[in-house]
Amino acid sequence: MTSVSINGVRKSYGPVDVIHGVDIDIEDGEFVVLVGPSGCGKSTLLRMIAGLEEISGGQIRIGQRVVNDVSAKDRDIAMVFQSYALYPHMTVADNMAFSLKLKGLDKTERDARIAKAAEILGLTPMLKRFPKQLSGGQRQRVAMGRAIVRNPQVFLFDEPLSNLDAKLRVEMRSEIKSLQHRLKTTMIYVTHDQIEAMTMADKIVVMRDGKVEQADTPLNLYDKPANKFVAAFIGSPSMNFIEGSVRGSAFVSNDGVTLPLPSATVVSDGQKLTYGIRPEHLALGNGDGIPAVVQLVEPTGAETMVQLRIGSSVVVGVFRDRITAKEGETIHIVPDSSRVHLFGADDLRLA
Amino acid sequence: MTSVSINGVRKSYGPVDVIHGVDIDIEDGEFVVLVGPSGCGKSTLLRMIAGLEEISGGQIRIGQRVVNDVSAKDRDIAMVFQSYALYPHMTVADNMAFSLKLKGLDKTERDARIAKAAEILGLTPMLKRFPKQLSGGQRQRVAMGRAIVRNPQVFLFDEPLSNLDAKLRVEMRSEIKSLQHRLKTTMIYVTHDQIEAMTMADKIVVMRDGKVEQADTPLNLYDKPANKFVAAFIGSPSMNFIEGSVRGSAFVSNDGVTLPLPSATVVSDGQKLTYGIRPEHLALGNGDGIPAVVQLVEPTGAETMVQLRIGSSVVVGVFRDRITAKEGETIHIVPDSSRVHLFGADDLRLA
Amino acid sequence: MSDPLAIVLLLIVAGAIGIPILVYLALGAGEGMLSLMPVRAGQRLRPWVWLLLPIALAATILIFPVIVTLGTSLMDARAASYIGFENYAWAFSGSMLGIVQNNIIWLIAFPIITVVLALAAATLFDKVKYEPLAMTIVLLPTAISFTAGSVIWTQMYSFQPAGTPQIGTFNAFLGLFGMRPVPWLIQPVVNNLSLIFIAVWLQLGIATLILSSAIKNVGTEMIEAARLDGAGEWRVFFSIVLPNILPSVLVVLTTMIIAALKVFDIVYVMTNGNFGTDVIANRLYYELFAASNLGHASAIAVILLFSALPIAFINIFQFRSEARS
Amino acid sequence: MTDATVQTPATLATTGAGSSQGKWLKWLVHLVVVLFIAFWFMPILALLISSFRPQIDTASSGWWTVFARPVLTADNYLLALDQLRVGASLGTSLAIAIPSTILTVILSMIGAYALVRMKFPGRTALSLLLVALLITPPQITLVPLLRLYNAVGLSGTIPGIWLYQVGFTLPFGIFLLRGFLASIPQELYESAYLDGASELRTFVSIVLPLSRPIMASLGIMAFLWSWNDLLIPLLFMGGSGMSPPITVNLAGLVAQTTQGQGPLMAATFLSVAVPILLIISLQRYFVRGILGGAVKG
Amino acid sequence: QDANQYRDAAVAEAKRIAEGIEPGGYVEVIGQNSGAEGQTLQDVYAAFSEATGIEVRYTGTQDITAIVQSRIQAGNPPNVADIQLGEAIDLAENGQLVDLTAAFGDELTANFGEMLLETASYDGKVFGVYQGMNPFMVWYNPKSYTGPEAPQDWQAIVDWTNEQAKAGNAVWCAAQNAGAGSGFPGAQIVDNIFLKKYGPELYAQWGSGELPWTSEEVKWAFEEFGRVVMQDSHVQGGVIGALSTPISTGYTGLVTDPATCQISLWGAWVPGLIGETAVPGDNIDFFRVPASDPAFYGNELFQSAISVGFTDDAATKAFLQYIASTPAQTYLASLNRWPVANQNVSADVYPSPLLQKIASEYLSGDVQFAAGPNVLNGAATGSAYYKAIVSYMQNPGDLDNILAGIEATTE
Ligand SMILES: Nc1ncnc2c1ncn2[C@@H]1O[C@H](COP(=O)(O)OP(=O)(O)OP(=O)(O)O)[C@@H](O)[C@H]1O
Ligand SMILES: Nc1ncnc2c1ncn2[C@@H]1O[C@H](COP(=O)(O)OP(=O)(O)OP(=O)(O)O)[C@@H](O)[C@H]1O
Ligand SMILES: [Mg+2]
Ligand SMILES: [Mg+2]
Repeated sequence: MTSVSINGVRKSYGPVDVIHGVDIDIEDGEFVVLVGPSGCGKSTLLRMIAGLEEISGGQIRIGQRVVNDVSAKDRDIAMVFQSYALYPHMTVADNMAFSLKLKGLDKTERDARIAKAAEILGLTPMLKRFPKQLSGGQRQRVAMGRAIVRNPQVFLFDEPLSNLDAKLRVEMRSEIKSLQHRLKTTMIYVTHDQIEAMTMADKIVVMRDGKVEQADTPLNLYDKPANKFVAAFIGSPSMNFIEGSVRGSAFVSNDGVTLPLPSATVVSDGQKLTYGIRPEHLALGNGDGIPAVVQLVEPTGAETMVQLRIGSSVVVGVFRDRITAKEGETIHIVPDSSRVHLFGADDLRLA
Repeated sequence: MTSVSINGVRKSYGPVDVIHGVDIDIEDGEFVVLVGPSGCGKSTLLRMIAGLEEISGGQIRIGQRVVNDVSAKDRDIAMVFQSYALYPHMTVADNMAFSLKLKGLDKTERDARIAKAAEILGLTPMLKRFPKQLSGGQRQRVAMGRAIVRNPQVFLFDEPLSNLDAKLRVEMRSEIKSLQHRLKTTMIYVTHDQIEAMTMADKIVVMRDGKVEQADTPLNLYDKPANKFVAAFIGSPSMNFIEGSVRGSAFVSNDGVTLPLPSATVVSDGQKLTYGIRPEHLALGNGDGIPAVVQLVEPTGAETMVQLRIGSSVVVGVFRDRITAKEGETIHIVPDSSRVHLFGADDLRLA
Repeated sequence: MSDPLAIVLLLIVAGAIGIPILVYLALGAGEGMLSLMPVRAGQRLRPWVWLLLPIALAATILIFPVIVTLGTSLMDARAASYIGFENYAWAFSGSMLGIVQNNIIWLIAFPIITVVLALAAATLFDKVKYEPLAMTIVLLPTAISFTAGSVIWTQMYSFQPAGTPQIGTFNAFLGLFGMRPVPWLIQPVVNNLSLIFIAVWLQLGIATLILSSAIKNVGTEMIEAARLDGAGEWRVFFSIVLPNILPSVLVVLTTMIIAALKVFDIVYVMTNGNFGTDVIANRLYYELFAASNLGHASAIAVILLFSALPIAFINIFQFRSEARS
Repeated sequence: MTDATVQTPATLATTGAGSSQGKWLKWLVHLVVVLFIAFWFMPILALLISSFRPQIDTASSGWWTVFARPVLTADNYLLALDQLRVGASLGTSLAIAIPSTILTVILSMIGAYALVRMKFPGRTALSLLLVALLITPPQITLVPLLRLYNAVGLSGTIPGIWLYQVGFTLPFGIFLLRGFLASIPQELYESAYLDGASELRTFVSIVLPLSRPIMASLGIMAFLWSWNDLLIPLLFMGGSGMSPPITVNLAGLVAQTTQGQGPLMAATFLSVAVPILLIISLQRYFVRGILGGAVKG
Repeated sequence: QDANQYRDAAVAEAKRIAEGIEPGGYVEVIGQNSGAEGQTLQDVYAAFSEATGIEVRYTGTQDITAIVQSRIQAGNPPNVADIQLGEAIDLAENGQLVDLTAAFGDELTANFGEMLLETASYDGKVFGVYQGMNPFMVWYNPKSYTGPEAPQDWQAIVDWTNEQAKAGNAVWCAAQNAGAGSGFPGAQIVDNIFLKKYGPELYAQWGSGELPWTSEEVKWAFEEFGRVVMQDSHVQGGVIGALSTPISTGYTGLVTDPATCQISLWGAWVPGLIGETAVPGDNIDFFRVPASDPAFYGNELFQSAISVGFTDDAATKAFLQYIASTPAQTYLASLNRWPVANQNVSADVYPSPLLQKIASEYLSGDVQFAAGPNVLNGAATGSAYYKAIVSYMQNPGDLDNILAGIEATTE
């Protein structure tokens, strides 16, 4: 009923094309996360779905209805703006109450819903304040609250948690998920947080320069990125790429380092390839493995990120262990060959 | 020379006290990261350092000089605002050029610096645009650019990367670090990103409700959090806490689950304690270990977060492995007893 | 011809470029001086450095005459001897009362009509592509001098008895529907409203201009958020746009209330207060220039000044609340 | 020019209001606007048409009859051009109005900026006084100021008129601008300070450009008031060798008894030409959302 | 060519008058005439400047009262102003005007009629001179006029008016709407009615305040105005129409085809108001105002501003002397604007036959000018008078109150 389907949608600002034909199908009750580099058109796409931006080409359907010509207020969509867009002349409570008043809900019902949302968002002591009197994260939570008090057909979230601390973010994440379980509302969610994307999404859509690069379940994206761009984009730190070619059953990088290939690869000898291995799939070897020169060690507490030079390529490894090696020392690493990705000259992943 | 020292600084907005006496000492060239829950007063503190907010009490010194009465423009501080605060009537290039013009730099020098910053920030194609024609992340990068083209005594960053994607953020992070290495400028940096905090900081200051809870190096904070709050705040997902008491050489939770204690703990039998263990320090047991009921499995690609019930407590574990267990199944986990934290009834960490 | 032209050019250059540069330099010098002082002292003095010129100018052009007027309001017709509050006693008696009544009609009708129309115009114009044209047209009356305005409106309101061809536009229009012509400027009540309408015609442009620039400054995203919240155009206007431009509405309202209090030209030129349309400022003019009674005129002026105080206080509330938030 | 064209945003109504109901509404808006401006323009149209009609027709039939029987003549314009002495009078008018306008805008900005941005004891009192001064009837200022001007030798000079007009409009100007300045996000001032801008520099580089729409409004108003002011130039120019301003000549045409009103109407249109040019040329400053993209919140 | 000759004479006269006065400097003159009329005056003044080297800075404005009053109060009056006689008398009373007696010598008596001189003097001292001089008359359109030919008896007009009214023709054009001056045409009709019923003495007493506004005589004049002119069936547009019609277009009805009225009693400027459609002798002509009392048929009232000097300096006096002189006024007459006041100007000088006719009928022969409220009222009373006309037209029944109201302003 409230599926959203986007067909060949394009958008240009004057001469600048920012969306070049996007197709996405979102099922009723699905949780879709949009990711992509800054400026790739995520907010623009959300705004077009919401009806705030004229569609330069293509079609957007919500449920059965083509909504290209339906005005924003009739689409029954709640959106959290990246820039919050709070009503500065209303208190926090009034900001949240506004849409409810318009729906004609009575005061008791409104107050109950607002109290509930404020509770979830930790805004209860601030209900009487004006947006100006809030911190950045508090404002963002008000923007969030304004959306969740409603009961819309579709939720659009544009980086709704970007200004929250990690702890709060984890809480909010599970609140949003439980909201979605409860209401079964279709949600489209833009985020830059990998964990958010991976844990919340039913489907992640990876965009780049106004085009969809891949749309799939989180784990499929992680495990089988369609191309180098997606492979690099999903996962942080990014996947390491090493250029080289196949020599027999192993991969030899351009500067002569030999790396293991997954067992069941169908590649022809001599083929030019890009070898991709995620930082978390490098293990420390006990003397064996590939020698790598330590360039930078960054402990994050739980893990340690190490920048290494293998031949002339720089790769990053993330290890659970505390690395004590200093800059310039050589350590040995072992790539998990079952987790290696290979990309052809056209950047596409080899099946 | 450009050390910053904050002594007993307080701030109230009318009747609302938001900073209740903060002391922080920042050495020349130090990189200090401020973290704390949303609304704890980080932005306010930065604004006081910058001279934008009247100081209700206490003293701020930059270098040798008490700056309580020095106006913002004479402090030679660059700040990236949480809300960007771009000049809407200037192009991106002009936004960055403004401070340089005020310094009297000539056009060639200005253009060079702007080109450099734009290059780093990926803004080169947008130099001629106005802020309203940019995406959220692009705006944030302009705000960043405005700060880095200058060569101030102190940098203040208020969540400068919150709207950037993971990949870009990693790049920016290393740019900021190399900037700091090059310029040796004192930097105070607010972030909600744990990795950012851990990898960039010389010192992390954890704030809560307008007070400093702990200030130490990243690893010390991670390894030896002064209290439960800091322990929970640093690290994501948060540390797991289980209430219970000491029985002999082991810890027994309130609902009777026995957990191992670190070898060299000085606790008295029967003492009421909180047992803290980080999610990443739980390992899967091969049949042995503590039985735990799976409640929720969230794969993030690199790792899998699992919500588990041990007795009546809910704990989270983060495992490198893909967990295939379904909700309701029981698995066995092994806490790394060398990484266990114990907190007394006063929430302070036991030495 | 070249000589006066040179003078004109010189004056324009001196006034429009020279003086602003001097003002800038003076401010710069002031700021320079402030920067030599201790910060606190500088901060205390700074407002006065900035306000020096505006205050000096207002003091000379407005405050000084007002003080003189306060004095002469206690003196006789020729400002020769002190007579206490006699002029005020006169002002609150007899013929002045009917006049005050008219001002009250102005005071109620004029600001309300103007603000409502201006809000409507500013909002609607904002939605059409030919806004510049529309704006120019509502501003045109302001550009037409009053003298010419009187000619126009005499034409519009012109009246011929029923049965004869009407030259006046409004009466001719009424005639189309078989209605009797109305002596717009003569029939009591109607005539006050007719005069008020002229004032609305003249001032609407300015009110619309102010409100329009305020409306344009209301954040687009905030309005979009309201639309998503399900607000229709009316609701967006009343709940989002209006509260956000309230300061400007207050500015317009205040300006119009004050204009209603001191309305003069229209009444003077159109009816000179005949047919029961007299207003305070017209009486002031009469006392000052026709009757040469400086005392009476000054008393009227002082009463006008005091009548503006409540409006001033309302504005202060607004300023305060702006400062707070 | 460039920035205005780049910034021209979609008008609000066009976004997303495309449903059949929306279309209907859109047409309604057009209808209302067109009817409204037609009605507002009608008196001027009447004047315009009358200015091309012979006096005898104007006196005996309504202006609209021209559509049925178009008898038009440019005589009125020839007469008016002859009598207005457009050249010299226009010069005087401009010499009065241009500096008055610019000075009014600048000094109002300075005053408003200080009142909005600086906190000092007496601020409230000053604001109160400001509004109260708005009501000062111009008539009572004439004699005291003439005296003052005589004493200091300003009478009969154009700068004296600037002084008067600027001083008289200043309270309104400050009053109008302060509301706008209060709406500029605080953070913009702050980033300017941090960038090392002095108060003055912030004012010039940030506040002035951001206030362009409202300054243009004030400018238009100040110009129109100055342009149409009769009494002040007449009174304060006394004895000056310059031609009277064009509007004084224009007003004179109404009074004269030998030509009827035709030339007056023609002259009106001639004298409105300059203000219209001004209004049109300042229109481009009226853009939506000058503050757009500045801050989030 | 003729004009040049008159101009030369004026220049010569100015030279003569200004002998011994140093050239340079200027005389500031504020007058009521602007536009083409102001230009005409300035042409005459230019001759003075040419001869003497003294610049004349002339400004014409409707706001003259406010300006002159303000500048006097501010102690900065212009050198010369053309103001209403009543106002001038008030100023003379206050000693603010320059005494011109000595400057003029007996030239004045030679140039101006007795009445004019008398009104321009206060306390035996001459304080001003007249330039233009407008008498009043009954205007009609020879093509459509159906009334008695140049009647001398007011009653003839009254009877004819009534007769025409019965036939459904309103014969009068009497528009009164002149904005701030609304009602003044009516006031001048009342003045005419009064003068031609009660004679110049009583008329002068009325003007000087000796005869109260509440007197029977004044009341009668108002009522006669109401009876004869301001009846819905007598005046074009009815009373309300007359009140709302602007004077600038209100007299065109005389010459339109078909004409909408037949006569109007007003000043010499009526053809000018009508504009170029009025062709003197063809569709517009006049006869003198008939009298209720035949004894006073020869008395006429006039309308004129008076030029007064505020500064006691040679240039000012020379200028005033110049504008009063016969050559200057002859030159002014030759410019064909309006009748001039100097009685030595020959009627032939006027190019227009209409002005010639006015000049010869009024400025020579048996006409005696009389001064009453029309010229003697001060600003306050004058303004009250005009307003009273308007009120009376609306509420004829309220006449006593209305007259008492004017009387109150004379104190
Ligand atoms: N004008 C004000 N009046 C009252 N309280 C205010 C005002 N401005 C801020 N506060 C409160 O001060 C506290 C500190 O705000 P601050 O902006 O410093 O928080 P923060 O640590 O930066 O939070 P965030 O991470 O959400 O940006 C908040 O609780 C906020 O609500
Ligand atoms: N008014 C405009 N004129 C021209 N280009 C614009 C305009 N608005 C946005 N853009 C461009 O469109 C592109 C897409 O913007 P959008 O806001 O959708 O990006 P985004 O994916 O949301 O990025 P972010 O993650 O940084 O918020 C950007 O490159 C931006 O610069
Ligand atoms: Mg975005
Ligand atoms: Mg903050």
